[in-house]
Amino acid sequence: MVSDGLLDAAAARAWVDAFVGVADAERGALGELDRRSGDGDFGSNLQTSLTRARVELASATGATPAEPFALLSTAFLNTGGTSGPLYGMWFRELSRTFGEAEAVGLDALAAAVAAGTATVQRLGGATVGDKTMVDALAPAGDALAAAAAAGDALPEALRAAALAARAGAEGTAELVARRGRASYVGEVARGVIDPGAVTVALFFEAAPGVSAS
Amino acid sequence: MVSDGLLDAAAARAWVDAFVGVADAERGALGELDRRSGDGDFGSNLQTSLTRARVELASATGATPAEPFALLSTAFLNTGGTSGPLYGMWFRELSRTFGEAEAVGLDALAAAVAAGTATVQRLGGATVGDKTMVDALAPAGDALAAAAAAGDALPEALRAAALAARAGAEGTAELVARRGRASYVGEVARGVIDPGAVTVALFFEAAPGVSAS
Amino acid sequence: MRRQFINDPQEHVREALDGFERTYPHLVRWNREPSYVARATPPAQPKVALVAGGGSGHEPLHAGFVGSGMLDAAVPGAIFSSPTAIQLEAATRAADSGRGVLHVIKNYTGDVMNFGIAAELVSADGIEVERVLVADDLATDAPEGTGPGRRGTAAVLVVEKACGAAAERGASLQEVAALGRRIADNARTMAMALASCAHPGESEPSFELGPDEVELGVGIHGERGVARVPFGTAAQLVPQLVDPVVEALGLTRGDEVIAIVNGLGATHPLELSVVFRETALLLEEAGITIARQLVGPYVTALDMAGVSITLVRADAELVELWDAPVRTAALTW
Amino acid sequence: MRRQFINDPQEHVREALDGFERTYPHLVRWNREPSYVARATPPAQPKVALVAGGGSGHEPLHAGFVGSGMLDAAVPGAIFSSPTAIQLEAATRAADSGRGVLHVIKNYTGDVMNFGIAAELVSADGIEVERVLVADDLATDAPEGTGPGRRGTAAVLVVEKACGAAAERGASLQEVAALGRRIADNARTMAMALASCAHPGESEPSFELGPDEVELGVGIHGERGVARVPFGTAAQLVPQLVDPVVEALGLTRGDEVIAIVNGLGATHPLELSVVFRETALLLEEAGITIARQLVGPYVTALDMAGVSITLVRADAELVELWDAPVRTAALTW
Ligand SMILES: Nc1ncnc2c1ncn2[C@@H]1O[C@H](COP(=O)(O)OP(=O)(O)O)[C@@H](O)[C@H]1O
Ligand SMILES: Nc1ncnc2c1ncn2[C@@H]1O[C@H](COP(=O)(O)OP(=O)(O)O)[C@@H](O)[C@H]1O
Ligand SMILES: [Mg+2]
Ligand SMILES: [Mg+2]
Ligand SMILES: [Mg+2]
Ligand SMILES: [Mg+2]
Repeated sequence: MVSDGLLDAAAARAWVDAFVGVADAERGALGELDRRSGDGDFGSNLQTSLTRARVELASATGATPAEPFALLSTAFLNTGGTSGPLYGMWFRELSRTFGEAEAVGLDALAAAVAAGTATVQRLGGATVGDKTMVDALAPAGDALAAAAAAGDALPEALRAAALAARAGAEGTAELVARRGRASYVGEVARGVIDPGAVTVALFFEAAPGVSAS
Repeated sequence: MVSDGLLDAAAARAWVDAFVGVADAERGALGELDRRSGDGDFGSNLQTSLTRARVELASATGATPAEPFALLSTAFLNTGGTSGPLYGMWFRELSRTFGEAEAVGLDALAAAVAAGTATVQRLGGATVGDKTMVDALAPAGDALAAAAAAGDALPEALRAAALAARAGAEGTAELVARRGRASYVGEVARGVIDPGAVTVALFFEAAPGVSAS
Repeated sequence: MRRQFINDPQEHVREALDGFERTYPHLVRWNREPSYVARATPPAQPKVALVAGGGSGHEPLHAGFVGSGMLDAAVPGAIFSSPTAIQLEAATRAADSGRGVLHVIKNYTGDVMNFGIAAELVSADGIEVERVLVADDLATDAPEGTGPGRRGTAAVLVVEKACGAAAERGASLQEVAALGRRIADNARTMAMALASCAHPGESEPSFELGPDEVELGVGIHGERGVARVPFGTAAQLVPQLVDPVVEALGLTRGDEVIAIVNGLGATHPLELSVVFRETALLLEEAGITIARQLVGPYVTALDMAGVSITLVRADAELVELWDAPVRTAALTW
Repeated sequence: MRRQFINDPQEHVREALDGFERTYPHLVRWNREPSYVARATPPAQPKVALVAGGGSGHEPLHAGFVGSGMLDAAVPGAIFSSPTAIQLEAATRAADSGRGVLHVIKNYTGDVMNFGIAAELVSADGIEVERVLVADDLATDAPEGTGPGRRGTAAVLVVEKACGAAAERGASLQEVAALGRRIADNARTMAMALASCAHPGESEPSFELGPDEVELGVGIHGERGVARVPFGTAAQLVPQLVDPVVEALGLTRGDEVIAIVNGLGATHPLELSVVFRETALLLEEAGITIARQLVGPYVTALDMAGVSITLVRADAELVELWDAPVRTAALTW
């Protein structure tokens, strides 16, 4: 698991399963946020991805930590909307960075998240402050990088990332969207948290050892 | 003219001109009859034919009695609806029967009308009593044939034909249409004279010497 | 409320013909007076000529089918009314290359009469004319001799395509006519509308339907159909067109057909594909093979929302003629 | 009230694709999972492959243009929304015959992103991808960098046709891409609607117009346009589409264009011909030659009543590529 400072295949799978579970439980609330700030389809886009993720994960071999992220990636890339492909590419960078390793450490995780967020920014063109998932991805990545530099243990680092992601997501309430469908509603969405960013927080909060703490 | 028992080119032309004039004057009333018993387009169909007839007649050479009927035929054949082509073919048989003759007598006229009416019946499939133009054409033709057999003079014969056509037209009021658009309204049109038959009466009434008498 | 791109309603058909000629100058030539559409280039060899015509408002029918392998001339009347005998006469004369002319006529009183007159006018000059009367619309089926008979609709396409191919190969007028009659005898159509059409320049549709009503057995002139049936899914509606046609033709397991799923004007390609799929599934289940198919707006009723389904009993000869090359505005292979 | 031939709205696109494949089995093959349409028969020689895609509801675009001389694959999303990256990836892989793949993309955020992702996914395996971004819709013109830029609409047809011809002749990926970009740079479109469209399964159109209003600058998704102008005759309306396009392209006397008069769905062929005639008269007057033209419903917005007019600056090379043989469901010559 993560006790020895490494994320192994089982831990990665547990993380992904936990995320799928909590995201599914929250999709109604997330859809409601998109109804208030975007075009309202976030919930159904998410559901499509998660349903497919369950199917994909059912045939996993459990060989590497990369695998469940790769399967999640495929599931999200199979979905329409803006969030699906961006999450899909983000998860893809995780799996690519992990490669064939049987277990990965904090350095690899920090590098993976940084690569994923860079890809999301390149493809979506959003920067921090645009009221998108990037507002949660970037601080989470920064927290991991800082923890890695400080030599922190993996569980601690994940907790820090989760807190940073949640704070970033909460902060989107005060922003006006400049990317995605939410940008068309402008001021109306001020005060509404960005569902894409919340989902990122849910992901890090589902990491092994985070919510257990 | 018709005084010597023959219809010459000038008389034929006068007949056609008189018909065009009176039919044009009556087209509003005729259209109204079709509105009550058919689909209401008889007036505008007639107008189209008469307008074109005037154009065609303007370039006539005046060489034969056949010519104005041939031009009238073309004008009517150029028109839509049911009445246009049937009148067109009726006038065509007149001009064909007259051929190149410089003047035609009662025998030729009776034969021409019989041929024209036969063509109308063949093409339209109507018989006497179907509440169509045939109800005026047939008795007019019979009157001409009877006059020819009796050795009557041409003007007399034309008067008899006009009277027969008018009586036939009036008689259509009591009939229920079995051909053409009027057949779709059935009983509703009982009491309404058939406009196509009235127009035939107008034609014979426009013959040289008829209304002058 | 319906609105159209139109200038003067009286000039609509003529302006459209002008635009059509400008669109397909390599295929067609519009004779302005009298009005008919002919091939831009006459056939290289004398052949039996095919002339079709009828009211306008059904485009691409018939002008869209003028070209090699199909029609030699198309004669458009005013919206929904027969062309005149003079137009038909002129087109027939122009199309004749010495081997006679086949008139392909949709069964409407005015069309039948005017084509008949045109045949009479040209026969005076020794031009031989035969006719094929297409009367495929089941909705207007009635015992022989009790009325004008079934209307002619989309089956005309199969007659024009197959006879066009036969003519191109040098068949005689009698052969082409016999072929056309055989096809017409073996073709039936049924149509339904979800919304009526409006005449150019008029804003009101020719009939109104309630939200749960479908007009069954509509023709192609905005006239009412023969029944109103409940609206439903494609799977519920399509059998109401296919089943009566299968029955009328007496089709049974092992038979082959050419199928036309025809849009009446405003029905979208996605819908037509869905309707064709339902048709194919029904016929599959009945063991009837769709040898060839045509799916699209080929015989329209202005902007009517609806479809017609035509089945034509097919044999190897018909399929082979169907596959022969054709090069027209609306059909090319 | 709008109604359609439809079963389950969720399955509408897939059922239509099934029907489409059944209609054109000799031309296309529908890959069910992930969903894309490919040629029934792969090209005999390795060549640059063309893949286009986008939301459904615009049929015949793009699946109707799959076939020799044009697209190798078309990737349909749900109604009015981008196909997924996985679909695009699979189509790109399937289409590649070793000489690289050109992505023809209409400029919409989702399309651009998903095509971009697909390119990234396949490039990991050494498949070379270039893209042509088509952004012709003048209505959404705005200064560089202030938004997503002009939408892509009917100009995509000219890109697909000409690039398809060049690819068929063995041009390299870079050459085909450069050609496509040059065409896209020289193409502009303007559209107007007389009535909006309704999503499959929905009875209400996406916007309502008064009897005297026309929606100017509509896109192809039922979205509102940029202005409402008074309804009028075709002669009054058409210049409002043609003039801005002529100006935006800087066309002057002596120039040549390819013109597309495109029906948005429910506009009848007679109307389209009348609109093309007005277009031709306007350009004639301006001394601009229409070298080639296409008139019909090629890029639709479901059952919207309206037209778009596209002009593409043409030269001898483009005209020659335009004339090259093509064999697809919606375009064959
Ligand atoms: N350009 C972008 N870059 C990054 N994230 C974005 C972008 N646009 C939108 N998002 C994220 O996607 C979420 C909306 O996703 P979704 O509803 O699936 O797509 P859409 O906005 O196309 O309807 C937003 O909450 C936001 O977090
Ligand atoms: N089958 C027919 N045979 C002879 N005359 C007919 C026939 N059908 C209609 N008519 C005549 O045509 C007239 C109607 O002509 P018109 O209004 O031009 O044509 P439509 O009936 O097609 O609208 C009727 O008044 C009748 O005299
Ligand atoms: Mg959304
Ligand atoms: Mg969305
Ligand atoms: Mg009438
Ligand atoms: Mg009438």
